[in-house]
Formats: sequence, C-alpha cells, structure tokens
Amino acid sequence: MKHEETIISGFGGQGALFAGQLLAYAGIAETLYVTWIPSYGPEMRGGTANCTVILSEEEIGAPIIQNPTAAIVLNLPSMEKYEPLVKPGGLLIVNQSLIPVESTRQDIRVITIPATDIATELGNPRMANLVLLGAFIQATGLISMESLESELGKHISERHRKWLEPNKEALHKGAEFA
Amino acid sequence: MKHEETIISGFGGQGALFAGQLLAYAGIAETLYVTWIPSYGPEMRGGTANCTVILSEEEIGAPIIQNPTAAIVLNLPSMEKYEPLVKPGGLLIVNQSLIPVESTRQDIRVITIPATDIATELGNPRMANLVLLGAFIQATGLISMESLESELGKHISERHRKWLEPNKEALHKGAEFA
Amino acid sequence: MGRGMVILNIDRCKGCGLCTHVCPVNILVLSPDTFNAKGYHPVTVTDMEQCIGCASCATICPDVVFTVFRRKRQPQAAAANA
Amino acid sequence: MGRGMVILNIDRCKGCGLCTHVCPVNILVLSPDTFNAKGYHPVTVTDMEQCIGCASCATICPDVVFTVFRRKRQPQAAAANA
Amino acid sequence: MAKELLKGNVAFAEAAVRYGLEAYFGYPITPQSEALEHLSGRMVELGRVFLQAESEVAAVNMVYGAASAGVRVMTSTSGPGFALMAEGLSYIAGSEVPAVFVNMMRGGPGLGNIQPSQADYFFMTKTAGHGDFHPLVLAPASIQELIDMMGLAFELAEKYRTLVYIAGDGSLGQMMESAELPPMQPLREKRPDWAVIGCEGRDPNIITSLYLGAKNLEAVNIRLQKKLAEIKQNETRWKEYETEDAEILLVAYGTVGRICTSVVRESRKQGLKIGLLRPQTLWPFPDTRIRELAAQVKAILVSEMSAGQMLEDVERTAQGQCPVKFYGRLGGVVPLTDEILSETRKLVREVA
Amino acid sequence: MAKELLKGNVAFAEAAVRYGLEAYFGYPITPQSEALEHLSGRMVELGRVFLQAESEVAAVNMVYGAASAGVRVMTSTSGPGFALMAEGLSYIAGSEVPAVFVNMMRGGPGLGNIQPSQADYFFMTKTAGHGDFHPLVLAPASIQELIDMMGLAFELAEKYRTLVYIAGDGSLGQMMESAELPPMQPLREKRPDWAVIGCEGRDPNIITSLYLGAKNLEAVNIRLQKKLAEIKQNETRWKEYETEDAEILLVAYGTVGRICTSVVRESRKQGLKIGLLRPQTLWPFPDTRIRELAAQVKAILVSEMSAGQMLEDVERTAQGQCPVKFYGRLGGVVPLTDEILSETRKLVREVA
Amino acid sequence: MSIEVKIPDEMELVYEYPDALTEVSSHYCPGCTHGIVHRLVAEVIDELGIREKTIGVAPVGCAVLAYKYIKTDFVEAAHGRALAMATGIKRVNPDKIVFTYQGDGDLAAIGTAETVHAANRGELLTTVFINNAIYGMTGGQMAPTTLPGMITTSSPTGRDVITAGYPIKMSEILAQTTGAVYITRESATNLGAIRKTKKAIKRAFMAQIAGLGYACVEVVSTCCTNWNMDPWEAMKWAEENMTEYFPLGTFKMTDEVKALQVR
Amino acid sequence: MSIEVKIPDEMELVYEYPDALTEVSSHYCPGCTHGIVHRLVAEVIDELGIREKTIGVAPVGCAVLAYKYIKTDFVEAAHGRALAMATGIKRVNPDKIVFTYQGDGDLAAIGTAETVHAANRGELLTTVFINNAIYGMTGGQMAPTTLPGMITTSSPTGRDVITAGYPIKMSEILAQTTGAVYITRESATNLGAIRKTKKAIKRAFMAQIAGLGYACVEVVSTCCTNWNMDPWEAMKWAEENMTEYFPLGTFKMTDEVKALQVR
Ligand SMILES: Cc1ncc(C[n+]2csc(CCOP(=O)(O)OP(=O)(O)O)c2C)c(N)n1
Ligand SMILES: Cc1ncc(C[n+]2csc(CCOP(=O)(O)OP(=O)(O)O)c2C)c(N)n1
Ligand code: SF4
Ligand code: SF4
Ligand code: SF4
Ligand code: SF4
Ligand code: SF4
Ligand code: SF4
Ligand SMILES: [Mg+2]
Ligand SMILES: [Mg+2]
Repeated sequence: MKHEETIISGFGGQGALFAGQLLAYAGIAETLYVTWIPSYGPEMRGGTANCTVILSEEEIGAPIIQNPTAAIVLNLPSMEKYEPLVKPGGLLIVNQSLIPVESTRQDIRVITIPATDIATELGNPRMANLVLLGAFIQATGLISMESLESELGKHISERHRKWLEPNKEALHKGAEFA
Repeated sequence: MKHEETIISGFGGQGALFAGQLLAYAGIAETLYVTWIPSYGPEMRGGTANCTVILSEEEIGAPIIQNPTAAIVLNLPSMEKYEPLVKPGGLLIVNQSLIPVESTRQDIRVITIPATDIATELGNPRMANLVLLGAFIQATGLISMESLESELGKHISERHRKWLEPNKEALHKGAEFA
Repeated sequence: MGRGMVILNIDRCKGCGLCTHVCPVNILVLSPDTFNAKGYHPVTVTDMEQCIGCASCATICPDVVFTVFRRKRQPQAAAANA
Repeated sequence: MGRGMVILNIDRCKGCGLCTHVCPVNILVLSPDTFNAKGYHPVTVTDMEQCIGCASCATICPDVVFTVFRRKRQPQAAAANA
Repeated sequence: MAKELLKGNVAFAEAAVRYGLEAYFGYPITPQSEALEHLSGRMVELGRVFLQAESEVAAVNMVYGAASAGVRVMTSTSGPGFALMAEGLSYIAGSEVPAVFVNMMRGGPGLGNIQPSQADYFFMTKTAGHGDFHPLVLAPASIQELIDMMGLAFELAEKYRTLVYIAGDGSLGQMMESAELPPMQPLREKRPDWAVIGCEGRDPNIITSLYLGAKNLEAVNIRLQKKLAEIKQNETRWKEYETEDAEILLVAYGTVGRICTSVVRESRKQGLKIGLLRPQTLWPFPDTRIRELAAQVKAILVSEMSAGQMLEDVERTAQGQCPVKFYGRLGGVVPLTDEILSETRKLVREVA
Repeated sequence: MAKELLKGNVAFAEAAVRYGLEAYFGYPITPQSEALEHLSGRMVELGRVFLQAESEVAAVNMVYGAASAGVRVMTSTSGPGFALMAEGLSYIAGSEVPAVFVNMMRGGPGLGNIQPSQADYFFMTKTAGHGDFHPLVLAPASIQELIDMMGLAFELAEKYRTLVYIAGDGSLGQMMESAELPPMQPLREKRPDWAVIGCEGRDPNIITSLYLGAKNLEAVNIRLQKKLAEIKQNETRWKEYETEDAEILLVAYGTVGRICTSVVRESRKQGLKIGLLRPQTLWPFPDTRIRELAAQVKAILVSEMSAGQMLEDVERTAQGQCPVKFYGRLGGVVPLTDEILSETRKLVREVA
Repeated sequence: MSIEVKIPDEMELVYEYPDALTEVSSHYCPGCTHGIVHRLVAEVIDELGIREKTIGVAPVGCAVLAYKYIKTDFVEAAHGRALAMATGIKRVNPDKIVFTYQGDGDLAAIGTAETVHAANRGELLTTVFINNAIYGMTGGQMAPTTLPGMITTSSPTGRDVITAGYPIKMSEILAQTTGAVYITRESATNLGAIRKTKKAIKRAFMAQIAGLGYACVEVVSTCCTNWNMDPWEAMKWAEENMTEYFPLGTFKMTDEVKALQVR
Repeated sequence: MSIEVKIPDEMELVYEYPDALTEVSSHYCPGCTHGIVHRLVAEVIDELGIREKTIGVAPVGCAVLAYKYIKTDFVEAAHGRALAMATGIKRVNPDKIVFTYQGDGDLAAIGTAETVHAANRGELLTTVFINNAIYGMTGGQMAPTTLPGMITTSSPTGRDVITAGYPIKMSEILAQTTGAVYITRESATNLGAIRKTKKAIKRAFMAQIAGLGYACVEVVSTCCTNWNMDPWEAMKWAEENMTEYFPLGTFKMTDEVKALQVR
C-alpha cells in the first residue's frame, strides 16, 4: 500500500510550501488521498517554512506527524531539525548547496543534491525545491513524473509561467540523483 | 414563634411598597429577620405594585410566596388576586373605600376599613396605606406601634416630613379597626 | 358650528396636558374629576364652537387622541389656491 | 575626516533601502553580496568622507541602525547663534 | 454594626466600597442598575474612581486596564451586558489580573426580560469567553451572604490573580433584607509588584495574554490549569441542611437554594427525610461531597431557574449512584416552595 | 465533480456558496481569514451580498438582520471574535432565526495565539451567550466533512430555525486535503413566511427576543426547550471505528478525532482492542451511545486540544460505568498519534 | 378604531389617526415625546405610501416596543446594534425601506461604532434618533448626551464633565462621515419644531428611496419622568437648555438631498 | 548595545539609539513605518524624561508586540479596546502618562466606539494612530481606511465604495469631539513629514502632561508587504494617493495646546 508522510522544509521563499502543494496535486491526479498542512503563524515570520504532505491509498488519519517517512530539507536549520526525525527505513533528501553537513544516519536512505547550484545553472536558484522534488518522486515511485509535470503546468502562477520549462528540467535533473 | 408572610398590594402611588418597607424596618428594629421583595419590571408600568414582606424569628427561606399568611389590599384588582390566596387562618385587610366587594372567605380573619376615606379626612388620601398597616400590626401583634412610629420618623422623606404626625395618626386610626 | 372641531379618542388620553398648552383658543382642559379607562384625567373640550381646527392639539399629542376637522374653504378660494 | 560620520549597527539592518534614498550625498547602498546575521543584504557606506552628518538616514531608518556624528560647530558660530 | 434593611444591589455596592473598592466601571442594565447608581455617588464622594462606560465592552476593558494597574476593581451587569464582556473576560483570564464581576441574572435568551433567572450558569462557570478557563464563581443566597461574598471575591481574586464572578439574580438584586455591612476598611497602600504603574526603579512590567508559539502558550495554560486545580482544592464551598439522614437530596444554589431551605423545613415537618446541599461556589463545584451524598441518598432533585444547567454538574458527579431529577422554572419565573415540595414528594413516592 | 486539493477555509466558503449562501458578513481574524477573502471575491462575482463589517459585534448583528429577512446567511471567525458575538448569538437564539457560524478555534485564553485549539467547546456547546439555549454544533474532522457539514448546517438551521455552529480549528482551516465540492445549487426562490421583507398583503411580521412578563418568556423558553429536545432526538450524529469488540474506547472530535483514527489503526496493528467514537455533533452529544459503550469497555480515553471540556460530557454520560481518562494538549499544540497511542497503552495496562 | 360621530358636510378632515399606527395604546409615560415622534414616522410612512415595503428596527430603550405601534414589518435589535441589524436587512432587501428608531444611549453610547460605520459606508438607511439626554428605560441614568451639571440617577450631584466626560454631539460627528447625505438636528419641543421634524423625517426617508445614502434625524426630546418634570415644563426646559448645547440645524445635506421635493 | 568605535574629538553626537527602545530587533517587515514611529515615540519619551512614569497600551495589529520594543510599562489590549483599557489605567494612575499605539483596523473599525468616547470624554491620554490603509497583521484585508479602488485580499477587485463603503476619516471625526484638544494628521513618508510627526507626538504627550485633554496623532503610513511594494515605492505611493484622501493637517488644537512650547 502506498503511504508516504513527507516533510518539506526550508527558508521562506525557497518554495517548500509550493513543492508540497505540487506533490499533493499530483497525488490527487493519481487518485491518492492527500493532506497538506503548513506551519503557519508567527513562526513563519521567523524565516522557516515547512509543510507536511501525506499521500496514501487509504483515508488519512493524523495530518500532522512527528516522524516523517521522508524529509526534503532545503537549508541547514531544516536539516538539523528533521534529519533525526525521519523514520528508520525512510528517506532524506538534502540540498547540499546550502547544507554543509552530512547525515550520520545509517538506517535511512540519504540523497544529497547540490540543488541550489543546479537550479542556478538552470537560471534561477529558486527552483532548488523542484530539483529535490524530482529526486523524491524518482526515489519513492510514489507518483509519476508525468503527473507532476502536468500539475506543474496547471498550478504555476501566471507570473512564473515563463519558468515552466526550466522547472520541468529541474525536476528531471533532480530525478537523475535518485 | 413569630412568622408572618404578608403581601401588600395596590395601585402604583398608593404606597404599598413603602408600607412594606416600613413594616420591614420595624421588624429589624425588633430584631426579627426580614425580607421585602417587590414586583418589579414592566408589570409595574401596568399600574399595580405589590411587595411581599416576611418577618420571622428564624432565618427566612423563600422570600417569594404563593400563599401569604396576611394580605393588605388597597384596591380591587389586588383584592381579586390575593383574597383567594391567603392561607387558612390568615388575615386579610381590605381598603373598603376602593373595594366595593366583600370577602367570602370563612376560614380567615377579614378586617375591612374605609382607609382612603379616613386618610382623606386626615388630609391626604395617600395615607390609606398607613391606616391599613396600623390595623395589621394591631391585629397580628407582630411588632409594636412604637417601633413602627419610630421607623416612620426615620424613613419618611424630607418632602413628606410635614405629613409625619398625620401619618402616625393614620396608623392609630387603623389600629382601632383591628 | 365653529370653524373647526375635534373628536377625542378619550381612552387613549394620558392626561399629559400638552395639548392644553398649545390650543390657541384655550378650549382644552384636563377634566379634574373624571377618569378614563386607563385611570387618567383625560382632556376635554370646554367650548367646541371656538375650535378653529388648527390641529395644534393633534400635532403635539403623543397619544394621537385627536381627529381634527375644519370648515371647508370656499370653492373660489380653493381655485385661487390652485 | 568629513563633516559627519555614521556608525552602523549592521545586524539590525533589514535591507529595506529607505536610507539609501534619502542620503543627500548618496553614500548609502545595500551590499549586494553580503548577508547579515538576520539574512538580509545590509546597508553599507561607500565613502564616509562625504558624510555630512545630516541624520537623514537615522530619521527614516525603521530599525534604528544609525548613530550619527557631526563635526562640532566653531565656538564663535555657536555664540552667534545664542 | 447593626443590621439594616438593605436592597441587594445597594448592599453589594456598598459592601464593595467598604471592602476597599478603588475603581468601578459599568454600564446601566436592569436589574442591577441600583448598584451603579449607588457607586456613582459613593465613589465620587470618597475620591475613588467611578466611570459610567459607553458600553459593557468598554467597561470590561476599563476594568482590565485598572486591574492591570493593580487596584481593587469591579463591574456589575446582567445577562446581555455580561455576554458583551466575554472577550474581555478571556483577556483578563489570560493575563491573570484580579477582577470581580457581578452578574444579576435575568430572563433570556436575547433581550428576554428583567425577571430573576439562573440561566447564565453555564456561561459563567464553564468558561470565561473563548479558551480554557474557569472563573471562580460565588453564589450568594441572601443579602448577608452577598455582602460577605463581596469581600471574599476581592480576597480570592487577588490571592489567585484570577477572575471572580458573583452569580446573583434579579430577585437578589431587587429584594431588601436585614443584613449587616462590614465596617469601612482602609484602602491597600501598595500596588502589587506586577502592576503597570510606571517602571521607576525596575524593569518594565508587561501585562499580556499573547504567547506566540504553541509551546509557550501551552506552558502558560498549564500554569493556569495548576492554579485552577489549587483553587478547586482550597476554595470549594457549600452549605448543607439536614443532610445527615437525608434520603432525598435537594441541590440548589442562590435564590432557589434559599427557597429549598423552606422546602426542607416544610418537608421535615411532614416527616420526610429531605436534605439540601447549597453550593456557594459554582466553580469550583462541590463534586466530592455530592458524590458522597449520592451514595447515601435514594435520589437527588436539582432545582434551578433554568432549563437544567447545574443539573449536568450534579449528574456528572453523582456518577449514576442514584437517580437525579430536575425541577426548573424558566424565563424569569421563581419557583415556589410548594412547587418544589410537591416535586420532592413525588420523588419520595417514586423511590420508595 | 472530481476531487480537488482544497484549503479548509476556502473549502467551507466555496461550499457555502454552492449550497446557496445569500449573504456573508464577517471580520478578518486568523486562522479563518481566507474564508472571508474567498467570499469577498465570489459573492460579489455572483451578485450576492458580502460585507466586511467593522467588528464581530457588528457582523453578528448584520447576520441577525439578514437572517430575520429570511436569507441563507453565515459568518466565520475564531475565538476572540466569537466571544464578541455572544450577545448577538443569544438574540438570534431567542428570536429563532436560522443562521450559521463557523469558529476556527485558536489558542486562548485572551489573544493567545493563532495555533489550532478546541478550547471553545464549552463556549460553543453549553450556551449561546446568556440565557438557556444550545446551538446545534457540528464538528468536522476532514475537509470533505467540513464541506458536507456546510450544507447540513444550512439545512438544520432552517429546518429548526436555530443557530448552527461549525466547530473547526486552525489546522482544519489551514490544511489542504483532497475533497469534492458540491455542484452549484440554485438559490431558494421564496423567503419564509415569518421573514421581514415588508408586509405587503399580510399583517406585519415581527422578529423579537423580548417577552415581558415571566410567564410569557417561560412559555417561549418551554417551546425552545421542546425544539432542542426534538433536535436531540433527531440530529445526534457520530462515527464509530472498530468499537464492536473494543476494550478501550477513545472519544475525540474534529482534528483530534481524525488523529485518533490513526491511533486505532496503529493499535489494532499491535493487537490492542481499541475503538473510537468521534462525535460529529457536539450538541446534541451522543449521550446514549456513549453510555452503552461505557458499559461495554474497560475504560474510556478522551482526548482534546483543551484542558478537558468534552471530557465532562463523557463523564456525565458514562455514569461511572468505567474509568474515564483524559489526554489533552493546550495552547495550540496538536497531539501526535504516538502520544495518544502511548496514553492508550498506559490505560490498557492500568485496566488489564 | 371606530368613532360614531356625525361629521357635518361642510367640515373636512384635517388630521386623522395614521394608518401606519396600530391601535395599541403605548406604554410611554404621559407626555413622552416618543409618542409624538412615533406619530410623525407613521404619518411620513403613510404619506409616502411605503407601509407595506418598510421594515423598522426597534432599539433597546423606551422605544423597544415600537413594533407594537408602527404597523410595518419590524425587528427588535440588540442594544446599540440597530444599524448593524438594519444593514443586514437592507443589504438583502435592497428594494425595501429600512429605518432605525433609536435613543441616545442606544445610538450614541453602546452603538457608536455601528452608527458611525453605517453612516460612513453610506448605507441606504434612515435613522430617527431620540436625544432625550437620559437613559429613559433603565431608570434615568446619565446618557452620553446628558448636559453638564444635569442630575441623573448615575450623576447624583450633576454631570461633572471632568470625570464623566462631555455630552456627545452625534450629528456633528455623523456630518463628518463620507457616506451620510443628510444629517440634521430637529426638536419635538414645540409645534413649529414638530412640523419641521416631520419634514426632516420625510426627507430622510426620501433620501433612502432615492438611493442617495445615509440619513439621520436627531430629535431633541424630553423624558419628563426621569427629568422629574411635568411634560410641558420638560419641553420648555429642553428648549432653553438642550438646544444651547445641541444647536438645531442641518449639519450635512448633499445637493441631491436638497433637491428632493418634500411637501 | 556596545559599539567599539573611536569617535574623533571634533565630532559630536547628533543621533543615537533612544534609551526608551529595547535592543530587541523588531518583527516588522523591512521598511515598515511602524519601526519609524516606534522610534519617534521612544525619542519623545526620552526627551520628555518620562520613561519611568509612562504606561503604553499595545493594540492587536502588527504593533501587538510594541511592548517588546518600547521600554516602559506596557499592556496588550484586546482588539480595538486600547483606549478603554488606557482609560482604566489612567483613571487609577492619574499622575502617570498613558498612551495608546493603534492601527487603523484597531482604532477606526472595531474600536470606533472606544476611540470616539475616550476622545469625547477628554481622557488625559495620547494616541499614536498608524493609518496604513490595511489590516497588516492578518494578511492585508481591507481596512476602514483603505482607499477607493485599492486592491486588498478582501477587496480583490478594488474597494468598491458602493458596497464596501467609504474610507473613514478619523481625525475629522475626532475633531468634532468636545474632549479632544489636539487632533492632527501627519505622515511618515518623507523626512520632513517624519520630523513633523515627531513634533506632533511630542505635543500630544505634552498635552497630556499638562492635563489639557485627549490628543491623537494620526500618521499616514505604509504597509509595503501587503501593498506589494518596495518600501520606498510604498512611501511615494502613500504620498501621492493617501494624502489626497486623507489631507494632512491639524484638525483641532485648543489655545492651551497651541501655547505648549514644543522644541
Ligand atoms: C447590552 C445591554 N446593556 C444594557 C442594557 C440596558 N438598557 C436597556 S435600555 C438602555 C438605555 C436606554 O436609553 P436610550 O437609548 O437613551 O433610550 P430611552 O429609553 O432614553 O429612549 C439600557 C442601558 C441592555 N438591555 N443591553
Ligand atoms: C476580536 C478580534 N477580531 C479580529 C482579530 C484579528 N485581527 C488581528 S489584527 C487585526 C487588524 C489589524 O489591522 P490594523 O489595526 O490596521 O493594524 P496593522 O496590522 O495594519 O498595523 C485583526 C482584524 C482579533 N485579534 N481579535
Ligand atoms: S384644533 Fe386647534 S383650536 Fe381646535 S382644539 Fe385643537 S388646538 Fe384647539
Ligand atoms: S396631549 Fe394627548 S394625551 Fe396629552 S392631555 Fe392632550 S389629549 Fe391627552
Ligand atoms: S548622516 Fe546624512 S550624509 Fe551621512 S550617511 Fe546619513 S544621510 Fe548620508
Ligand atoms: S533604512 Fe535602516 S533597515 Fe533600511 S536599509 Fe537602511 S539601515 Fe537598513
Ligand atoms: S421614561 Fe422617559 S423616555 Fe421613557 S417613556 Fe417615560 S418619559 Fe418617555
Ligand atoms: S505587514 Fe505591513 S504593517 Fe505589518 S509589519 Fe509588515 S509592512 Fe508593517
Ligand atoms: Mg435616551
Ligand atoms: Mg493597519
């Protein structure tokens, strides 16, 4: 049974929330049950933003979890917070460009990607979120790249539509690391 | 044991509430427990005013009662309402001047006084309340005439002080009927 | 029959006396001895003949006691007004 | 040493840029490459010598980043002012 | 002091003055306006603070301000006005400043009427507006008790830095009774350490109910709950009448409570073993004692001027040990001794 | 309609639109403002009434006005705003006009914070402000249920001419979930007979909550209580999960209720006989069913994001048949599956 | 109401009981100006022929039972919230006429925010505002409009403006709101003033009908009972004292309102 | 704050960090005028030497945490009730200086009644009123002062005055209250305006200290975040658009206030 509880976390502006939503949209497209819940409120002003996304073949109980089955960390504070929390056997995807430390966990799979660097190369460091997301779906097989691309097309804002193709490329680049 | 539950009732302006307060003050002077509770609110605008006064040697429970041990009625509607409610063995004091009917109760003591006429003779029809109150204390022996007179002296308003002596006379005139 | 007349809905009257102060011909007084159904000394008209139908009483009466009539104007006067 | 000088409490700066618009001698810029502890590109002084100590920067800065000094007036000028 | 004939509303207002009330903010509403009227004269006369606010919303927030400044402060109102205070009450609860509120309950819901009622029981005991909190609720049954509880209210409010309510009703406010007022007490000389009175010689004091971050606010709430537990431990109060051998227990508070003393007296005359427990604190509720008595008696009869609110607390504490019945009057009707008595007799027959 | 990814606040707002909402009056407050924002666009687009009021006090009274005119109307808010509505809610209750209120609860008391909470349970279920009344309170646990309950809320409000509340919390408002919106429904064509819309061709209609004289108001209250009894009879709703053979019963609603479905799932995996009853109506409360289950199970664990409010209702209904324990988080903290699970295990050991 | 009197043919009716008033005798004290203003409102409703499409909003105050007397659809609002409730009603009944009838405690104390904002939004509503300088219904406490020095049950030594604050001038304040189109202060203390008040109320209703904006007619009134005066004495007192602090006059009238033909 | 820089002898200090400000860095967005006005309040408190006898009242709004920044005793009021709370504080601390710091939603929407009545009573209080035409804290909804046509999260197609009502002019309204002695509208959108604002705030505090009455300084401000503008752009926009609808100037100043010597 497919069931993945993922936390995506980074600085505000790094697109953690959007990556989570995209994952959620794609989950729905593949008829999974989906929940997405952000941290909200004053802590957001503090600078970090994170969301929890659950995709499952069965109805979802708790939408807030302590120990994710996967975590995508975009910056150092997120790494420090979530690396220890990933469930044994789980997955950790690390934005190497901004995270100068390495995971010491032996009981989980760790994928390290210079995502911000790759994104910068593709034209915009803000696409690091998608690089990491690409790796995530490749590694988990939770949903297909096609769903993700198609939802990206639907939900990208007008302002950012020019970035659609580079965004897709970011997904693919990331997938190569998984 | 002294315990008397009295309802005093009349038109607004006939002084039912004041008579009740005076009784209550005198009760306290004689170290009885005392409660005085008026009808209040919109029904007062309707024209009738009544109060329930309880004087007792023991602590008073319910301050509101259905069946008084005594009723002093100043006008016809009050007569109609309270005559049937007086407890068997109780006392009913009727302002004959304004109440053209007679009580049919055999199981209570009824004192009928042309109180408004007497008061008018004494100079002010508004003293009917005291005429009736005089009869009441005489009939019940609940408190002494002295206490009543002395409290009257204390609680009569400045505006009405000139009526103090006639008021006292009203009490005595009433007492003669009991 | 004077220039005007009023009909009183006596039972509405609360005896406030306002009308008695504004009647220009002073024909409204509170009746000192009678009570109406509400228990007030109601207004009464002392001399209806003098009423000019000015409706001052009706204008100030808070309890809408008055209905007021006035002698019709002469037709020519009405025409002149038109 | 110019007519004025400022001291910056860099870590308070949020890089809003307001001061850069009001400095009459245009010596304030946001540093494009560096981040302060809060993660902002903080203000920096390009040429302190030109500072006239006008305190415009301090007047507009919402985060009280500036302390401002100005060359003391000549005593005689002060006297003239008194 | 000797006994005087005192009207409820005047009695509690004057008692407050004598117990050292330093500031009153209020808005007129029947059936408690005589309290505000009394204080409008007395407080000014004594050089203390009286202000008629523009609304109950303003009044509660003025009370909040004065309480933050550490003075003995109160307001009084009735149902609709009390409802308007809900937000302010929650702020006061959250910032732990002491303040006293008198609610002379009247018939509801809505504008209802101005007759006596106990229908704000839930509203007063279960919560101080939004959020987790229980005010301490005192329920006087006589004017003497109303007077005495006024002093107790200030004492407890300040001891625990908490909200204290006095739950009266229209009849308690409007009736007169023989009672004794306390002697005039001196005002406190010093404001408490936490009060906002200017920070001369110390760090600034801050009064707030804002705690960003769930963990921070949870910590505050845990502290509040501890305080409430302590209050429950120490301050639960009630009176019992003829409960030793009672087979039927009446539970009633305030005006209905005193009416039930008559019921007990009457029924004992008739040889019925009826007892009464009259809660004097509605929160904390005398849980433990009622649970004990529920094990002893054959049935409990709760009577209220409401559709049955305290009833739920009795049901909860009786724990099914005996049947719990209810007799209530609504919308401003005060139950008579005879009504409750006949309900009691019915119950006696049922459980016989 | 297919499933969409919907944010709670947007979902209930759009659902309301599709269920025929004719007017919305509200005031921004986190964590529900997205609902107001969504409606500010949608209602205007559809030519319906949207107005941002000057306060929650104004908003509730605008709702009261529009409800009196017989349209489908609602507002939404959170704790402090809800508290300010207390008086208006009582008027609406007393005059029996239908209206729907959504409260996305946040941490309190006072300003507290904006994190998810269930601490307004008492405030919402026990009373609509002052006076005797219980609003009908729906408690959705998912965004789909939130959507569906929006329609139910209007239906029940109009059927019984009563106040209906939806008790959500910040996380339900802020989360997104896959859910299906209803198709757009046509607006009602006719206003109800009792509505104030001008008295053409009939005697004037009057909407009031004022009833002078205790007996009159008592009669009204008796009618209200009958209506509430009928609602209790017909509209009590809950969901059960694995209760047939349960030895420990969890009772939780809303967000905590859905978390407890995970607890049940986990504990069943571990071979523990745990069941869950999730009330979908908080008032009326599923008394009877809980009483039955209390006879069956060895213990009950109530979990809330509060200091234990629904707990009292469970205690009351369990009637001492089994121990009732509590696990709660306060001030905006959402309990995790594991926490509740470990509490449950503890209880399993205790009653073994 | 049936009166059995033969009216001579040469007589014409100049004043009769308004259609829009029920026959219920009011609960107001003898001589209370509420009665006068109720009558004016009813007359205006009759003259404009809008009784069947008008909805009244009663306040909490002595006029709480206005719905018993004025024969239109009516609601009874919470204390001070009449204009919020009226806003709700009007917004969903844009083709109906909605008016509030409020006292000074209701409109100018507890209801200040609702009043100012309804006016400022320019709600299409008409307000009749009875300023009797007192809380009549609750037994004569100080109102926001109580005059300096005036004795009330909550200012027993006379309103001391230093501690109790100053009487509030609502018309002056409302005139500063953008959405108000007609703000006037009239009085009910003499015949001429009463006639003017009626005209103002009519204009205020017409402004609503014409869709121009918010209109409020403040009526300087009396409360003989709580002022402890005979009704006539109260009127004289009001004229001499109230209108000094509360000058009569129109504080705001847009050109469109001015252009309305009010007979 | 310790800065280790050697200052040449010939230099004198012309601006330094105010004593009355704590060293906590604010939560305000970069370029938010709240920061500027906080600083002005602190400077005024320092210059008047009243820090230890001043009590601040924070609103609910972006300035909710004002107590973290201004180093006086402070309370955090319920939304809109700052002036009621301040009244309670001042009445029992008549010898202390009490001020409120409020946003436009707080002061001019939900708090309208408390604002108008505190002013009208003439409470000895000082208000600093940040008019940024938006609900900043809650995410940019329409405020009572949002300009016509302005897009906000609750007026997505621009404020339509016909349905949403008109922006409210609080200073004009407060100027009509009897108890107010100084009502002025300043701005924080350019250097000169900021300096004038400081002077106005100082005068407003001095009016309180002198026991003259209520004073309110409205400050036309920006909310770059919710206006979706760069801070400087926001200032220019405010200057061009806000001050047209909200003209700067003093709406009420009694002679006593005018006579105060404000340096
Ligand atoms: C919330 C609330 N507070 C207080 C009251 C009590 N109350 C009823 S009417 C009134 C004042 C009435 O004065 P006003 O509005 O001037 O009307 P008037 O009676 O003078 O015509 C008050 C304070 C109430 N019913 N509701
Ligand atoms: C009773 C209540 N209603 C609503 C809110 C939500 N709320 C918090 S701040 C705010 C508005 C803030 O706007 P403003 O006063 O203009 O201050 P700004 O943030 O723009 O400085 C609102 C509506 C609340 N906390 N309490
Ligand atoms: S109509 Fe005129 S003259 Fe006739 S009674 Fe009335 S006031 Fe007097
Ligand atoms: S004005 Fe009307 S109520 Fe008053 S006395 Fe004249 S008729 Fe009677
Ligand atoms: S003091 Fe004047 S010249 Fe110097 S940096 Fe600041 S603004 Fe520029
Ligand atoms: S104004 Fe202040 S915060 Fe903004 S850039 Fe300049 S120094 Fe930094
Ligand atoms: S109390 Fe005053 S306002 Fe009320 S009805 Fe009597 S006179 Fe009129
Ligand atoms: S949201 Fe607006 S008002 Fe609030 S801190 Fe940011 S810029 Fe300032
Ligand atoms: Mg009045
Ligand atoms: Mg703002």
